[in-house]
Amino acid sequence: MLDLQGYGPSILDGARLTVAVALVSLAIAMLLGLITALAKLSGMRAAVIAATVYTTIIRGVPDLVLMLLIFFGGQVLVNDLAPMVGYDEYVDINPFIAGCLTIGFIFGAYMGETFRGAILAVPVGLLEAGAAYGMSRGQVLIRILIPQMMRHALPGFGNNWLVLMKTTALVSVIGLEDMVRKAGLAAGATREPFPFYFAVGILFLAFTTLSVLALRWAEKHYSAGVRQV
Amino acid sequence: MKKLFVAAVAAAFTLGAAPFIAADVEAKDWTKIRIGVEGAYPPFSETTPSGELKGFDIDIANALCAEIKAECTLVAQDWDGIIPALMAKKYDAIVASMSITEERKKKVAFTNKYYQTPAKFVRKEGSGIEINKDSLKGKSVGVQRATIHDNFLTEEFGDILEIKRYGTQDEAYLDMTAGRIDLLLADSVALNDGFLKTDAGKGYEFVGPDFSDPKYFGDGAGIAIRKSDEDLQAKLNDAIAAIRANGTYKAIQDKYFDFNIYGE
Amino acid sequence: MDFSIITENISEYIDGTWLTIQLVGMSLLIGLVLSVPFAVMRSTNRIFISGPVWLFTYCFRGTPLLVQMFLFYYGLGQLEFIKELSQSWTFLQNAYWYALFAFTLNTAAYTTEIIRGAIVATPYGEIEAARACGMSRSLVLRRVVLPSAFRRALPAYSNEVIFMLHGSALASLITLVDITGAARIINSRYYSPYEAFLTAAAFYMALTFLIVWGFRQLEKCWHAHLKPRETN
Amino acid sequence: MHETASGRAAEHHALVCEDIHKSFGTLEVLKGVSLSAHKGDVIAMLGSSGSGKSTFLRCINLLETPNSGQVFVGGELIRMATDKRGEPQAVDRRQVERLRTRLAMVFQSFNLWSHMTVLQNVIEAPVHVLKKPKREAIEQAEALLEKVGIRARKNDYPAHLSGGQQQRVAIARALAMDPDVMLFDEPTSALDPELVNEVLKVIKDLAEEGRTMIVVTHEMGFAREVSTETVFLHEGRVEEAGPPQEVFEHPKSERFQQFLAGTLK
Repeated sequence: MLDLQGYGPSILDGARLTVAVALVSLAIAMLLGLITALAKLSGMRAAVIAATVYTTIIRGVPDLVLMLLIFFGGQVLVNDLAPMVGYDEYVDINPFIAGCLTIGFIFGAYMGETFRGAILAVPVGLLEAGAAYGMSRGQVLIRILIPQMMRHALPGFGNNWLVLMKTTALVSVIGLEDMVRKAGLAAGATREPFPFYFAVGILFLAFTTLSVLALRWAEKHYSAGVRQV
Repeated sequence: MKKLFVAAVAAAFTLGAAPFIAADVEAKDWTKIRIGVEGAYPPFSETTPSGELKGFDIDIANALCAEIKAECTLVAQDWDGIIPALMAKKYDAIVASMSITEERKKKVAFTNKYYQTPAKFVRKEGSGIEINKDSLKGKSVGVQRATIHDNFLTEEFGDILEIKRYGTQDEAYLDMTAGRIDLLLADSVALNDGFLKTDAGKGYEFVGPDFSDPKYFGDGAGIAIRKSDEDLQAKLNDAIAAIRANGTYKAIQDKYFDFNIYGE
Repeated sequence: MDFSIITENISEYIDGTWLTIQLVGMSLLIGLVLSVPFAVMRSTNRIFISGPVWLFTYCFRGTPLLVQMFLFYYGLGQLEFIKELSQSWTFLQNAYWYALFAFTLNTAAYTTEIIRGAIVATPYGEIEAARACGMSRSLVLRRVVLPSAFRRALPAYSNEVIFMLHGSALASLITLVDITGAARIINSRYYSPYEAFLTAAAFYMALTFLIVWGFRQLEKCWHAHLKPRETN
Repeated sequence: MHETASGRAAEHHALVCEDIHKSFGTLEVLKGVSLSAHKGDVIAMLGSSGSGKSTFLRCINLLETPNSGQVFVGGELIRMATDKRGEPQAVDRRQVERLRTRLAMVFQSFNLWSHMTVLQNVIEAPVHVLKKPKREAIEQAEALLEKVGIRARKNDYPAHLSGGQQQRVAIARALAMDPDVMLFDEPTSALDPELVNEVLKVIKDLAEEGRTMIVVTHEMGFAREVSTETVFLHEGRVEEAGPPQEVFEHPKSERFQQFLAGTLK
């Protein structure tokens, strides 16, 4: 069963890539999410509009279409633009980067909403206290706001992570050899799709379960110093 | 949380991202060539359980590289993105049984052909379907999206046939054996070796004539390159002629086929 | 941008939009009908009733829709009895039904959990008040628990509807020509990714806004009891 | 069971409870409480928190099932038995549902159905439980809302009303069932002090009409003025019971004396 007619190791290889895509995308999404949240809360007109347009587009367009657009269109765009800035060599966007960028881009919007809510949940007094002790705005942000926010953000963050992990299945469509694509290739070669897609389903279920357990632990951990109600 | 973040990124890179990310900046002296292939089009190109590529296209690509003394990297790419990816410089040449057609020539340049085989329909034995407008009416036919066969069907039979388009030829085979489509249209050799000769293809047969109208099917399969890379086109043309002359081509052909695949 | 590509092929997009609406609408409708009894079963504390529903939602929420769809479409197609069945029931040959099946079960799983959450959140006093009036269990469920749960579930459900619209784009991967399928055909015919996919994106945006607007109308009349008191 | 002396006596009462015991886990909250109400009786139940008075009230309409004891509503015994796990259960759910329509309850926290307007709250049970025609139910509901002084707000949702207004709606909702006995579970405890009187006045009016009521309350003045019998519960037992003039002026129990003096917490 684990051998899967010789394709088992290759699917496990794909599983490794799935995890890699998920983690890199998560990093991008968190960065974008933080920027988006801060932009929306900044009160600067241009920043607010840009962030709102961004989240609206993501909410309006399917992940698959965005992925195809960035993969097919993004490469053409980058290579059309490169010569304009005097860069003559070709720039390669491989599927790994295209996939991670797309997923990161999509979930940046969702993370943005999560972080925004979490930041609003931090009592203003805590920030004022920081300022009162002579911290700079940057220090208040990094030393107080972000650590405080994390606790409020954790449930939404966990949710986004679970959805993000499943979304990685889409990178198979743009030719990245994640476990879904490996299963597809094996299905085509053996003409027996069922066991391969089933195995991939089980692997996803395992990842989900592990994540849920880890998140439960993290929620306990980050509630340290907070009284249970 | 910051530590977690750093750890996540680090983990991701060690997990296999790193090799992909180095920006590829290469000079165009063609000592290194990256070649786009498909990987799901047996017997021309397929993926083994261990993830390696094999097939006629793959062997030809490697032989051509050896001939021009270039270091080759094969890049697998799904068919419907294979030309956009070439234009986006993801690789420099496509060796993927791509037919040389006028439509494609608007976008890319081609070398001379490296093989030529006709297209054919496949039906289930005993289904009684014939290739004429009456018999085909309302039938469903599977074809790979964005191929010459897709264009041919759309133009010639689009009004009477239900065309189902697949990302890979393998998926079309799966649906044929699942009984969801009545016919397949594809390259005759691909159909023969990739489907009819396999266990799954038992009980299916060719039907109808060979189709090779150059209007749709072009002048055989060639290697596609960007129009700007004329030097590479010349090199590859020379290399095709060379492996034809020195017997390498015949050796590869005999590995897969028992007939002359080069055509006339 | 070459707008002629879009205008010349607009009918492909319109046909695709129709298919998208059909798929999403049908799967949401059936999914919702399934999810209400599932949610009620899932809210009971009898493990042999709630357990199977839990397993169902866990599996369908824990795996990607793409994998579920492939499993149904290619996986079931491989099985002998499905092959035989589809000889007599030719509708089984159509990818549409497999996509619909996968989408329906997927949305049913998510909706079940949404409604269950809303059921569990029903203020207990309201249930007691209903029982104290002599309402039977089924009447309490029908008149008090579910109507108030539906109202609470509305915001989360509107998200689920949008996710389902997005998810339906996957149908294009199993030969269906929905909006995304139309875009892929156009892209491969003209090698023009911007025109093809931006047009698709615009169609989806329009549908999304329509959904958001629709739910806002629904919330207006359904959430009157949550609005702050009008001062006059 | 019916043929006991108390069973026969129960036929002449609107409500009889006999030797009610109730435990939660190992905690015995009621240790044998009995009570009977004739038609038109207003029984005020006093007691400090934790004395079991609310639990007793909830045992009457079986929101809590007693571990032992008997409840007769209009002479009819509610049949109870213990299930496999040793938990007490009503034998016939239909019977309980039927008898509950005759025992309307008003809760401390109002428990209005938040998704229904005031009017919908009041007609809900008459229409769907008693199967009254909707028009008739609406007419009746409007009269009742008029009576509790809140008809003008009939199309508002509960969340838009003050606590006192919500409780008056809840009383109208209970009245709409045309019950034999009304059960009030600390009806004014959740209210701001200035809103207490508007609710007490409504209950007082009902008492004067001759409604049979059991009122669990902290309002001593109200109990003294309105009730026909006052019952003082302490630690799950009846410590003192009798006509209000008697128990308030000559309390026999030491605990009740402490309670009245405000020293029993």
